[in-house]
Amino acid sequence: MTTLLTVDGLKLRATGIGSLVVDDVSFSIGRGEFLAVVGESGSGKTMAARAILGLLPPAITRVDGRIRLDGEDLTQATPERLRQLRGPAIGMVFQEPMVSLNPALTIGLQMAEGLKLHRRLSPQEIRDRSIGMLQRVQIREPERCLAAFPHEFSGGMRQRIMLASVMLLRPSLLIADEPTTALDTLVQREVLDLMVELARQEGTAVMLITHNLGLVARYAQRAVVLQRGKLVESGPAQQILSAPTHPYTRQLVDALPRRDTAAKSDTAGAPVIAARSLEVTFGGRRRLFGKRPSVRAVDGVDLEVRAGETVAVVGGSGSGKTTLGRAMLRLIPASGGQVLFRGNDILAADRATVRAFRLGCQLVFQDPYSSLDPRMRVSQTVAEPLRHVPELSAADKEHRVEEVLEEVGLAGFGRRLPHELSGGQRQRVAIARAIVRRPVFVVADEPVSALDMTIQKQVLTLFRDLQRQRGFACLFISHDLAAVEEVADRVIVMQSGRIVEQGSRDDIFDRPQHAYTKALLAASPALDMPKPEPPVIAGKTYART
Amino acid sequence: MKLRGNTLVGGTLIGIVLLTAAVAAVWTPYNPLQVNLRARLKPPSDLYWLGTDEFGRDVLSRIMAGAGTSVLVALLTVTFAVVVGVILGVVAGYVRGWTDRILMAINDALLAFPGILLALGVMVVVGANKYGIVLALGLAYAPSVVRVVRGTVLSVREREYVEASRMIGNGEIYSMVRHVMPNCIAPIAVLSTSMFGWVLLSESALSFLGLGVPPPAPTWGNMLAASRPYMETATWLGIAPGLCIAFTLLGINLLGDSLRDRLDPRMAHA
Amino acid sequence: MLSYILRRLAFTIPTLLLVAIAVFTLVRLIPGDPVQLMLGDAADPAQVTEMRRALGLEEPLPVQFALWLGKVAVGDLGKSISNGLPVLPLMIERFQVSGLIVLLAVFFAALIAVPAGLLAAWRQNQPLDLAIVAGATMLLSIPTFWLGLLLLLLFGLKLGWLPVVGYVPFSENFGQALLYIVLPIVTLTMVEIGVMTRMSRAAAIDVLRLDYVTHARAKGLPERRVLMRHVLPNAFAPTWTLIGLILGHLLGGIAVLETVFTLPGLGRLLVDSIFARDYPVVQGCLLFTALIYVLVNLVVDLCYPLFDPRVQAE
Amino acid sequence: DAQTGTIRLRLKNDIRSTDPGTNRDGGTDGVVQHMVEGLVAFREDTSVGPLLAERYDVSEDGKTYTFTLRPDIRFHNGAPLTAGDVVWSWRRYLDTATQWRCLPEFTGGLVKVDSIVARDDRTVVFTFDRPSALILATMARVDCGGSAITHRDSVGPDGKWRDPIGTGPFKMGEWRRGQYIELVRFDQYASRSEPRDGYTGAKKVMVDKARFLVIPDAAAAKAALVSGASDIDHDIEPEDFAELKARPSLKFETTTTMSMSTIIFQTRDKVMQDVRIRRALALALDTHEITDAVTAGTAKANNSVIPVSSPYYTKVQAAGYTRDLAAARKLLADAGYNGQPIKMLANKRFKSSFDVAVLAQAAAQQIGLKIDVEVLDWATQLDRYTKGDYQVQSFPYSARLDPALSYEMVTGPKATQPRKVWDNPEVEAILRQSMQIADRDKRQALFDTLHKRQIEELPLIMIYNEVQIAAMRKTLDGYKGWPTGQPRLWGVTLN
Ligand SMILES: Nc1ncnc2c1ncn2[C@@H]1O[C@H](COP(=O)(O)OP(=O)(O)OP(=O)(O)O)[C@@H](O)[C@H]1O
Ligand SMILES: Nc1ncnc2c1ncn2[C@@H]1O[C@H](COP(=O)(O)OP(=O)(O)OP(=O)(O)O)[C@@H](O)[C@H]1O
Ligand SMILES: [Mg+2]
Ligand SMILES: [Mg+2]
Repeated sequence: MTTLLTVDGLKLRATGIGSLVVDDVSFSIGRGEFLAVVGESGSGKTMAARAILGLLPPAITRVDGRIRLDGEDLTQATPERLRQLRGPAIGMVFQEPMVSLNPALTIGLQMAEGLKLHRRLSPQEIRDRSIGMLQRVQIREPERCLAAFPHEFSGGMRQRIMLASVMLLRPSLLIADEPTTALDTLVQREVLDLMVELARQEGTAVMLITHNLGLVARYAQRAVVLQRGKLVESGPAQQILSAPTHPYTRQLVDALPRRDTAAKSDTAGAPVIAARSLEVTFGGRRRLFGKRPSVRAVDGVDLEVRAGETVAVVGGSGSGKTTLGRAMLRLIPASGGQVLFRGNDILAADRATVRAFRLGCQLVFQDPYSSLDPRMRVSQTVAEPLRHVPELSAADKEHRVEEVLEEVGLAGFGRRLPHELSGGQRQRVAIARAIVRRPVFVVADEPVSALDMTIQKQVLTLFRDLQRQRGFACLFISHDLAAVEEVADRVIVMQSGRIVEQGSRDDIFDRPQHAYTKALLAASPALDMPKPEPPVIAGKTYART
Repeated sequence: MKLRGNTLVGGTLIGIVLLTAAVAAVWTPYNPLQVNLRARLKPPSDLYWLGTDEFGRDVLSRIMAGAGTSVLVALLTVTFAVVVGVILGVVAGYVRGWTDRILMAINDALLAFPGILLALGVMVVVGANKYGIVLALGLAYAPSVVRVVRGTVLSVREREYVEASRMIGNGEIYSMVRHVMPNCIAPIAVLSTSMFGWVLLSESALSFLGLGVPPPAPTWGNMLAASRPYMETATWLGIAPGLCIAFTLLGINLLGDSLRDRLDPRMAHA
Repeated sequence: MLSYILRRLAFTIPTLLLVAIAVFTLVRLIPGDPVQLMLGDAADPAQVTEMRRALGLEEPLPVQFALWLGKVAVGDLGKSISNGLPVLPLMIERFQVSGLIVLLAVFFAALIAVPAGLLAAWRQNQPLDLAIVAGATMLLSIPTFWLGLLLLLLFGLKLGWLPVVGYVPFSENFGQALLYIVLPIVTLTMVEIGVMTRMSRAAAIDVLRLDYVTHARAKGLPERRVLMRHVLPNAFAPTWTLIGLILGHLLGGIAVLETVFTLPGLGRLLVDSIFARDYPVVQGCLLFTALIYVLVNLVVDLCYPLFDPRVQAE
Repeated sequence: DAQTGTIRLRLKNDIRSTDPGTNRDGGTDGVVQHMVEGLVAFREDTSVGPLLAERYDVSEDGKTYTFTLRPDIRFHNGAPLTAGDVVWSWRRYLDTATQWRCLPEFTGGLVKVDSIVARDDRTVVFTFDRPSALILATMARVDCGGSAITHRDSVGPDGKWRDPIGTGPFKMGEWRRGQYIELVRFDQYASRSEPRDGYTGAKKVMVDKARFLVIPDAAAAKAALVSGASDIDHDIEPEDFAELKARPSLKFETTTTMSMSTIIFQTRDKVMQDVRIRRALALALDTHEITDAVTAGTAKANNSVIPVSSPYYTKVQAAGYTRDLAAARKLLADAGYNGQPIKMLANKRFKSSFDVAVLAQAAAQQIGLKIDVEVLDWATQLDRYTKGDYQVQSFPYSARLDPALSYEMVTGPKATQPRKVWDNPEVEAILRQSMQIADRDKRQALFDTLHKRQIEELPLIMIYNEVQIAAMRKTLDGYKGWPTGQPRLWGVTLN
């Protein structure tokens, strides 16, 4: 296996803060190799990856180190040369798919433009390939998708579209920064298989940045572990996971979510919130010519969440989970049904009731970056909900903010602005904001997708503790079945806007009834899963397990 | 650090203008109103550094004396237009519905009124003094600000962080002030600095169309308008106030840009 | 869609009504009187009254307003006091001149300013940016009448390439007509470039640092394409609003320009009428401009979804 | 050929109508008078001479005027001019619906027309209720449209004015609103035999067409003239004079007109009612210097309401104020003036108004008199003038061709006519006298008294009579200005 990329002694500094965000990191990837980069949230994974592309944000500068691709020193390359390499040589899927697609351009155009630039293809061929690739990532109606704009898709769909558009170019090095955070396990598996296939057929080297150790175990040949900007361990993936040497790695592996056997028993309280035949319909909106067909994103959902209970919503990407959560918080209009908050239908309530409802409820947005005011510092953002807690003094508030930041592992980050944070850090800011006021009901939309195992554990424990102390109700939307398994009391499985199955956690995980649930569970990668046979270098055929 | 350079140049230019205005308050080479019919239209010389105008008044002294009034009028006008415009624009864009419709109906109506007519109308009420001009031009420019701000607000209010603010239970006004307004700064900054220039000039345009701003107290705009007949024979008359306006504007723009960059979270450390 | 347009058009009525009331009161509030102006320093009070009566100016204001509005409702804007011509055809004739010049000038200005602003944003704080910003600022600080005259003297007198006064309608002689409106268009274009450049620069700066731009770069797109394809559409919205504003503003009157270039345009008609206290013309012109305004804004709003699909027409 | 056959003259504003003496302004008169003519007209020396009339006879009692028309005069439509046309035209003027500007003069203001009778085809008899020295001058007044006689087809069946069918040397061509009005030579014009003299005398048209170009902006007009897009600008701004003089392709004609540049006072104002303050200002001004500065040295200072070009302007009228700062300061002190600001209104439509205001302000500053200049648009200033609502104004008066009319313009009772600046019954009585008698010497004596009182009572400071500077291309020959300030394009050739 020849080496494709070598990163040698890479040091990146954040100019404003003055600290090194990546400190003397070295690693290499061979052709056709599948390298996993794992590590603490905020440890510099994303920055290291962007350094390879030469696309660091302005506030981050490379102070030292070499990056060689195929023997060519990228740190010395001209901008023009770098540009030529981006796309066909190095493709990167960004961590935040929600903000990486241009809102003003159709999907088709955005997919086609890389191809048009780097490969000589007829428009028809481009279209065919785009459609083919979208099909591979399981986007339904790919033809229609080509003409649609990004905002018409769910988070997971956008992530898949991003992946498709990068993989379409078949780059020699594919950097995928948390590419599956918004994908359900079925799609996740499909997407990763696709990467493996690329690696096999084209000799693509894959650098997968992920928190999901199950994925690492299942797909990666080698892994490197980062902590606070430093590379703390590297070696064959299997070995690292089974016999970690560095304390942090050990910690990571130990933090893997486990089912909390001491599940809370009393879920008998009255429901805090309940949905009755809730329906949400999108579209049917006017266009210049005619109407577009409407999408029923939530279709007659009934559900209840009691105090102190965590109800997990799982389901395919695009199945309407986010929409359900938002509709229950009255953030988007429901087209039918009721939402009862402590017995009052808040869809038809007066202002005062709605306000009381608002003060009691919180949402952790699926896309934390967009939900943070770019001009507000972390501490300001987190302190904001406390405005409505008049009984707290200014000092109390400050104290409370610090406490919460500490709890989500962001102590000392109060002065940062959202763009100065890593993906996982932003997500934690969003969580901190949601819980700082001690709400009675929280919709947490993929709240731990960008968190490494240790932090994830910390956050989940926090949820638990809060629930124990305050008895708050939580609607926990997630693709991460492991996390669900750890926190949920009850689980709801959604497909195409409908609930296909619901039941207690143990029922769902141990005795799934619906075929879809079974498939979801089966596709979930776990540490102890058998690894697919090691991918082989280009030219050899790939046999599916 | 290019940013420093901008700030420095901008700051220096504005500093010079303010200093000039301050100095002119106590001293100018000649009395800016002093007519000297024996020294009319004299080109720049060591006696009159910037020459004299058609009444033999010293151009340098008038430029100096005009600095204060010009900048003050422009500043007041822009402030008026921006404050009124931003408030109404944010309200219209954020609240939408009937408020928006009514505000925009009024706004569009006001937009149709030419500055001249407003100026004439205002002068009846306030009198032909600089506050009249401020009010008239302010009224003429505020509707543009309203439109631009409203447009920006319409897109900003859909951002998730505004939704998040509402989710927290923040009132609409608070969300508007705290989250929407600061994120509409860019177009407002551009508009207000450009407006600064327009005001300095529209004074001269009004004057050109035959409506004076309290002359003969010098302002740059007035001087520019008055110099027009002498464009070929006494070029210095127009060049001096023209350059003053240009450099003041440049200064304001540079300063405005660097201020904006400073307010901008992403540039704060760059 | 159609119903939306119709609804929007219906909303022009209150705007127009407001304009009607405001302009009617305002022009009568300001001192001065058309009859007095006509008779000058020799005015005989009795004669003034007599002539005012003949013009219907002696009626109580509400009555005058009602009479006028009644006629406006059936499309009769009355007759000019100055020259007795019906207002509507007069305005339409004048508008053709202004409209053409303004549309072309704003078009050219946008054509130059938007890419220039984009370029400046792309090279933010570098020499190219400074040069563009300085250039735009210079243009912002040149008054129309000054620039216009300069061009007139240069191309009309010194070089003798273009005629200095007059106007020929396009319907009469296309080539000639072109010669007469080149300078006004160039002048207006230059005057409007300044603010548009700055607006597009500011907006582009904001967009340039968004993740999808980085992502576009990560695809290896050349910078030109990144700018034109990814930045421009997203940065265009504020500039577009501004263009709408400028368009409306200018269509309502480019009096200064028309005066400098001796064009029989709407702006000059309005200003002349204001100075002559020619009430029917002023009222008519303002109603007309307000209407144009509203229509321009409607078109502007209808175009928004073209470059920001998230924005729906209401 | 056609090109050289068209003379192009610049107009500042479009004309208002082609109906003589009704909807009009100065520029309108200037154009319309090329197409129509009245019975009598002003001569160059501002006396009145016959035009359509061959001669006129005034009865002993001065109440009956008999006009005999010249033979062979034809209207533009070919119809011969008859006494009936005169009667028709005058009936139309005397109809209030016509809104003839000079209607008040002939319905009692000056005299009252008792009858107008066509005695035969060529004779018309006017009878008035009383005699007046000003009847013919008023008939000839340019702003009255010269009381022009037009053919009845000038008016449509609905009674509305269409196009002028007059007897003038030019007939109506094309009027492009806002752009130009073009007149065409009238080939059947019956010219008088005397040499050209004001609006009467020979009117020989040596061009095919006359085009009046509307160019509002002075700078554009200048460019048009220099580039040859226009042939003549009969009234350029004094400040452009120096520059244009340097152009080899141009030549000039200056004429002193009878319009006046003045500073008027509201004598009822708390401050200005004190004649000492008014006199202080008058003594602070160097009217010669101001005149020189404002008119680029073309005009002559004049402190009298009687124009310098008037035959009644003598040594007496030439005596005015002389600058005396010490005396001025003393007057102010005596009056107890303690620095209260005085507002002087001015406008930019008539640039001299603004210039005079600025210079007066500067002069006043030297004696410690604080004047604030407020620049208004012309309509507003005129309104304030008409209402008498001001302290001081820098005010331009239009031309009056008879001294009595000039005085009449400024004197009168403020109670009924607030615009009048000189409210003194004695003065009014003298004035009335001067209007009735025709004897020149007696009138001169009256005017001399009026002048002395004006200097003393100071209701206004007359500064100078405007000079009109006509700039024209050297290819143009035979143009001459005259005191009315109106252009005449007959007798002019283009080479
Ligand atoms: N513009 C910036 N200014 C200062 N610090 C920054 C900036 N951008 C990122 N950082 C810091 O750099 C560190 C590394 O960030 P990076 O995005 O690479 O983390 P990451 O490993 O990808 O984390 P995650 O798993 O949460 O996405 C973080 O601590 C972050 O706070
Ligand atoms: N604004 C919108 N306009 C049209 N369709 C929309 C809109 N928002 C969501 N949808 C559609 O509604 C469906 C449900 O979307 P939703 O965001 O609720 O999915 P999700 O279950 O949260 O998916 P993911 O796990 O990928 O985030 C999707 O098919 C999506 O395309
Ligand atoms: Mg990251
Ligand atoms: Mg979702």
